[in-house]
Amino acid sequence: MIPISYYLFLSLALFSIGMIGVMTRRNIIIMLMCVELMLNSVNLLLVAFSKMHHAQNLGTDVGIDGQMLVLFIMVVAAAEVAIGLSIMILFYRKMYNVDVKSLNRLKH
Amino acid sequence: MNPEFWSLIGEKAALAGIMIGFALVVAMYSTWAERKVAAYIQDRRGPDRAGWGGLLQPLADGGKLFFKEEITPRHAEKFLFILGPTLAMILACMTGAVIPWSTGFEWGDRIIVPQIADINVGFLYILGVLSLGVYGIMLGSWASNNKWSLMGGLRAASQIISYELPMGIALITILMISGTLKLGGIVEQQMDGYWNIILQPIGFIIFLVCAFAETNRTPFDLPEAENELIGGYHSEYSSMKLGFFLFAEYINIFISSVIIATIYFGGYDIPFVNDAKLTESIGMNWMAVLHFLSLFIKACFFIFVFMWVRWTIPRFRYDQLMDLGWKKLLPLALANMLITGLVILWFNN
Amino acid sequence: MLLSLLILLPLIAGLCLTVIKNEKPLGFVGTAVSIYSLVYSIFLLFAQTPVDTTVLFPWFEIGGIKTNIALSLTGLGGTMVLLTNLVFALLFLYFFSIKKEYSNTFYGLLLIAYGGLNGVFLAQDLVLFYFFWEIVLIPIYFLIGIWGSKKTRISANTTFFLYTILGSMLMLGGIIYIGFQLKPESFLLEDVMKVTAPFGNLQTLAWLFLLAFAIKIPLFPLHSWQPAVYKTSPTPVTVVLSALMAKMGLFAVVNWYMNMFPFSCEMYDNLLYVVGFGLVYASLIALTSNNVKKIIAYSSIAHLALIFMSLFAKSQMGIQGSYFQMFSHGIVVVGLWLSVDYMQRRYKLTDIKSISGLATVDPAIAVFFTFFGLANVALPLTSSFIGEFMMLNALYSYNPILCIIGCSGVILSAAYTLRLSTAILFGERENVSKKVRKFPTTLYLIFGIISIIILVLGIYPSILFNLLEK
Amino acid sequence: MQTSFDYIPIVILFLLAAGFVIGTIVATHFLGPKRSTDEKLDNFESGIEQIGNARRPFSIKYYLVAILFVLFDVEVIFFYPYAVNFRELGWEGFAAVSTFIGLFLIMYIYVRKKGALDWEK
Amino acid sequence: MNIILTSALSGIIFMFAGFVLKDKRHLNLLAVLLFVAMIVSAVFQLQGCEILSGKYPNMIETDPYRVSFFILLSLVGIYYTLMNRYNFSKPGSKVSDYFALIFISFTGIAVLASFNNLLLMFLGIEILSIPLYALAGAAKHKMRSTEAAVKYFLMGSFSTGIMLMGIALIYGASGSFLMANITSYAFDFQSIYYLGWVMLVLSMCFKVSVAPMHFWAPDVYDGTPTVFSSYMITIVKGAGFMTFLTLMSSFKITSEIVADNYRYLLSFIIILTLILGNFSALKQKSVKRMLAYSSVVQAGFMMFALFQISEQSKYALLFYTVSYGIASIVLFYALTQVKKDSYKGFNGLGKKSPVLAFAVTIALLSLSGIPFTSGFLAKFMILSSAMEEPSNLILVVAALVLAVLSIYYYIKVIIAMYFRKGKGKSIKLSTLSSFLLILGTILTVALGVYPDLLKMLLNCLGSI
Repeated sequence: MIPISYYLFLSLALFSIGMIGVMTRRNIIIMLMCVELMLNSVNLLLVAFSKMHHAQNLGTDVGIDGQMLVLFIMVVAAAEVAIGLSIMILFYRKMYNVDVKSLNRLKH
Repeated sequence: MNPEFWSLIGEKAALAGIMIGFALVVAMYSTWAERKVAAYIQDRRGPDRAGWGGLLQPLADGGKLFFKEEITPRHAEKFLFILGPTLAMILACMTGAVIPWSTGFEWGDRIIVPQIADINVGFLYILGVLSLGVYGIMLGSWASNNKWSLMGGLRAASQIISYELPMGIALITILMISGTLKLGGIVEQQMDGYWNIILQPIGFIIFLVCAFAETNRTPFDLPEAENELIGGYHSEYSSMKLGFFLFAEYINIFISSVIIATIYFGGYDIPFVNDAKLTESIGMNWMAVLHFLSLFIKACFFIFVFMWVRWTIPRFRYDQLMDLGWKKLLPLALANMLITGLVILWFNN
Repeated sequence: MLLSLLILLPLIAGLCLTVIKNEKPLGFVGTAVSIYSLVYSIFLLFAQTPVDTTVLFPWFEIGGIKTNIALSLTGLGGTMVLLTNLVFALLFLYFFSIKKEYSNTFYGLLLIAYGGLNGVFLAQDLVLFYFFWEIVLIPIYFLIGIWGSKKTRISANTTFFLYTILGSMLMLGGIIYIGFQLKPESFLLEDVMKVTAPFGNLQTLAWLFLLAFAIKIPLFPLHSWQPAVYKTSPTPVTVVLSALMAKMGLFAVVNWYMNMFPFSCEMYDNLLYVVGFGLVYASLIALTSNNVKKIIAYSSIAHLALIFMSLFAKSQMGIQGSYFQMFSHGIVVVGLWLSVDYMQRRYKLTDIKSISGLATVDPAIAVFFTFFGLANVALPLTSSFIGEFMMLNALYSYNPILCIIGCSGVILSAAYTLRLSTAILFGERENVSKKVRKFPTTLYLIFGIISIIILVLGIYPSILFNLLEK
Repeated sequence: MQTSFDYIPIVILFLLAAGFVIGTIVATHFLGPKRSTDEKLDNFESGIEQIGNARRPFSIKYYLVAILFVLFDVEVIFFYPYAVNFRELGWEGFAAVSTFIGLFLIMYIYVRKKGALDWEK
Repeated sequence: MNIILTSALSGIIFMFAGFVLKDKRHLNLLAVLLFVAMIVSAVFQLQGCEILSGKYPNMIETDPYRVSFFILLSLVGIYYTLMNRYNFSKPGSKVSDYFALIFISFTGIAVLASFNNLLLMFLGIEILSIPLYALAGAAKHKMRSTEAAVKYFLMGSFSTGIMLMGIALIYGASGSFLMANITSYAFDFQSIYYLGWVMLVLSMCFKVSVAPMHFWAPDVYDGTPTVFSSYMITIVKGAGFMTFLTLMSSFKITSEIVADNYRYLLSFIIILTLILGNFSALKQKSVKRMLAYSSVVQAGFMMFALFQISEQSKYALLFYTVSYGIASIVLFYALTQVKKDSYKGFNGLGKKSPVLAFAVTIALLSLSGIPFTSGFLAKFMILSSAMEEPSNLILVVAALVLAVLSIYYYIKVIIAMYFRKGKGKSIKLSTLSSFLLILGTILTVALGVYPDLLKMLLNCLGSI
């Protein structure tokens, strides 16, 4: 049994990578992928926690909902990706790039 | 645990090696068979120079591919250009990992089941690896920096993902019947009762059509439609890289056939025979061989069907292809699933 | 119930006038409403039926603290209501005769401010008081912004608005603190007093309120918005500002601040010096300034500072004097502003040097203006004299230095008022046509009334003291 | 332990397959002749000079199909857990999934009516 | 469940309405009808007539407060729809789709109004925000709109990630998504628990555009087509705060130190929001952008409700949302009527369209918090709810002083409308528009004079 803290640190590390990626990268696609990384690190953590809680209360339903949330996160992530990509295509077709530096029309 | 563990590893490695080799051989001879079938259908002879009936032709082809010059176009993205066919081939080899080839046989004091990985999500594994296959094509086509390739890649991608939906839904009905995601379980359930083809004719048809689309076979071979797109996604490829694309296609055909046989035609089940009694009379190992042969014969039949169709039905237009996938198969699959659910519940209660 | 009429009548009339199109001038509505209210309030005040002098309804409830619609027409509040009605009546009368070109919106907004002012003086509930306190500001803001003098109206107006809003916001913070930290039964004055009185350390709170009121009065360091606004605003607004809105601040100090924080009277000696300094400072500016409106504005600052000082002089006489002076200053200032407005209109008076020798051309205005000027200086027989005398007296017994400051203010006041009237009325005739022009009859009436009130109160102040006693 | 062990064979298979494929690629790299010319290294464009870059924006339909796939596929994922437990859940579960399929169908009809699935328009 | 079902059905109806109804007026009418249907169903739910009640006990519950909140948001929605009825076709021609998106996001609000489970809260927030990403980019031919959509989407999904991490950590510590269990769990993993809360609070700050996570808001509200930024600023923000409040009410304060830290965190957020929002709004030249910043400021005020979550603060938040909603809708409507978004665009509006100018004035006064408008009482209530704690006095006073700054930029609009001369023809409003503007004004003033009207309305809804 791998201790929960390993999962915790792994997923926090992944999460931080994603977060830093969103904040520092300039390519919108990569930012989107970093967001996905964040979501998936959460999925990992949720599954780990769910397993942990289940192991603590064997024979009950405890811990099931963690995995349920994972499924929901996947759906939501898909929906977000769908809308995000649509927006990005819209953007790309106007600007011919996907650089956040081009997002400067609303600056004052 | 250690010695046991390593021996298990060794066993699985051997199985994997055998499977890859077997798949390659089958794929090679599929090319030969393809040409023979084509010739037969078109009232020609087909290859007949190399070896008896041209049996050595595939080896000659393979050798040719091996020794050809390797060309990487100047504008290509080198790494991805190589990664494309590599990925396609690796994934093609990996699809078969969860297929139960036959019942177990005795080897010394242990029983070996000829199935590389009996994971409890076998179904999803197949779907997942199949859909990964599109990456190889996409990467290769994009990396070539050739307009035809790109077109071919795009077509391949949207075609494969479009047909994956009805395929997935068609498979769900099987799941409802069998209640397990393990392929082994599905086969066992069919051994006791009816084959799924009887319970799920519509699902079978959907799956078959989708399998054609997923393997980019005629009538859905638009990604490589040579009179429109030259060679489609592999226009720029040569040497063994081209070979890998071709091999991958044939391996995919083989594996698809095996999967169709497994899911809808009872897998390694021998029809009209009580397996348990037969096992008692001829022993486990012989039974395994019989089972394997049964599965292989079924698979060969479907490989033949693949070729048969290729030389019978003309190629679709792209919009027709998409219409078929999205507008016909998808609702059909959904309806099939609902009705199946209803019927099963009705009879259960 | 009847009291709310004093607020509602002008408010409703004002709202109606504001939205009516400008084709027909309807200024007479304002006149009618104000005269009616005046008569009505006099009736209420002197009829002495105690039933009618308080109103109490539950209003709404926030977090268990009730607010009420509580109005009361007693004491200083009653007097101030009388003053408000009087001033507005005079104002509307004046415009009825002199200037009719203002649009209905102008009168409407003025009436809204009127209702609000009445509300401020009547409200006995802290939240209600705050409501009216703010609502006065809005119409005044629009009046200055739309009808003020071209050049400065936006900047001066913005400063004025933000300054006063800042004060209000501080007060709001205080109200919230009192209401929801100290948790009185309701926001009624008596309940609020009960809660805040026993608490020792309420200095922050007291400061919040004091700042709000000081900005409105305005007291010395916070006065900077005032002269510019007085200069910019159209005369009726200036009248309202100086005669009534400044009194709002003082009234709030008396009615709310001193009641809620009785301890605070003891700790503001230093503050009073600052205010006193402001008094002298304002007077000196008035003395050196040439702009007529500016002189009157600064004189107003000085007088109000004196009133504020004597309020904190901790003697009954000082407080009474302040009350009296609040009323009297209101009346006198109306006279001053109206006569300045008259001269401005007819003789293009802007500067102290722009015209002179007016006395020979228009003796009537000369007489009235001189009289108002003298009243402003607090000459005996005028009402201001009673007030100032009492205040200085009280200041002397409290702190002689403050008294000296106050006296210097009075002396300086005499200086600049005399300088003003001398320069305008007497001397060589300049920029004034020789033709003698007829002084309008209505103005005789208006200035006459003002003068009579000043005189009567100067001779027989008990009328007002009796009112204040109630 | 047990479940994670199930996947080790797949890793082995992957390693074998990858080894084989990479080995072959490397081998053919050395085996084949190398006589590259300028024309040979150009992209094939039906015999004429290459015009422009191939990687340009292409028809929006492909994107649309991809996005629709992502959405529908994720919905299909939800059927799998249901299908596995389908007998235990009985009629109630069926009703719930029917609702879900109903929503799925509604989206499908919407997309179809919007013309997103019409390749030629 | 009623509200979730009806709002989802409304969304679906609108998806297909576009194929049937070609006339935009009919679409508007349909929207109003569906809003009414939603309100009716919500009232039934308040009465206890609930479809499928008890089927999902661990997921949703009927919280009278939040259902009432939902009703009020729907009412504001009706007002919004009617007010903007000609504006929906401005960003593009797909009016029915816009409505569908709006109603689907209302489904999110409905979910948020009935969750008692973090899982469902997450879903609700996503259902609420995903349609908004699309709405932000609705004006496809305008680069500004696309840019807003990109920004909104990126930042929104980023905050979703943070929120999920927070939820996961809380789940890890408490072993449940149920709000009730989270409040009363065995205290094993304290650090993880509080880390999760901080992340959750941060992401909620993001969703309601409060500093330090507000940076996206001005750009997005500015770039989004005005009709939709009006929706986002009013109704969506209200729903966000409703969620925030519900969420924080299950925050477990175990010790004095935690309570202090909670207060410091909130104070920090509020002060930062007010300062950044106000000072940025001051230097804007465009009214739309100014309003965007001012919405950040208003959100800062709304945060005061979180200090002491009680009946009072809940009601205060409700009141604030309604009054702020009405005022903002009027203002954004005015933005669509004037030619330019800048202050100059408002020049002389008092002459050009007295009704509009009057309504805008009252709306601005309401936002400034001047008495006799509902905005004042909203501020009063929300600040007073935070006043239980004596040390908040400084915070309250600071907020009020900063509110003076906000008045400065609000009155700049008034100055432009009344004190400056403008060019151009007068603006003609239809009778219904004028009526609605007047209605908004009357509502603002009525709520400002007699705030118990809202309470009476709620009581009525609860006791039919």
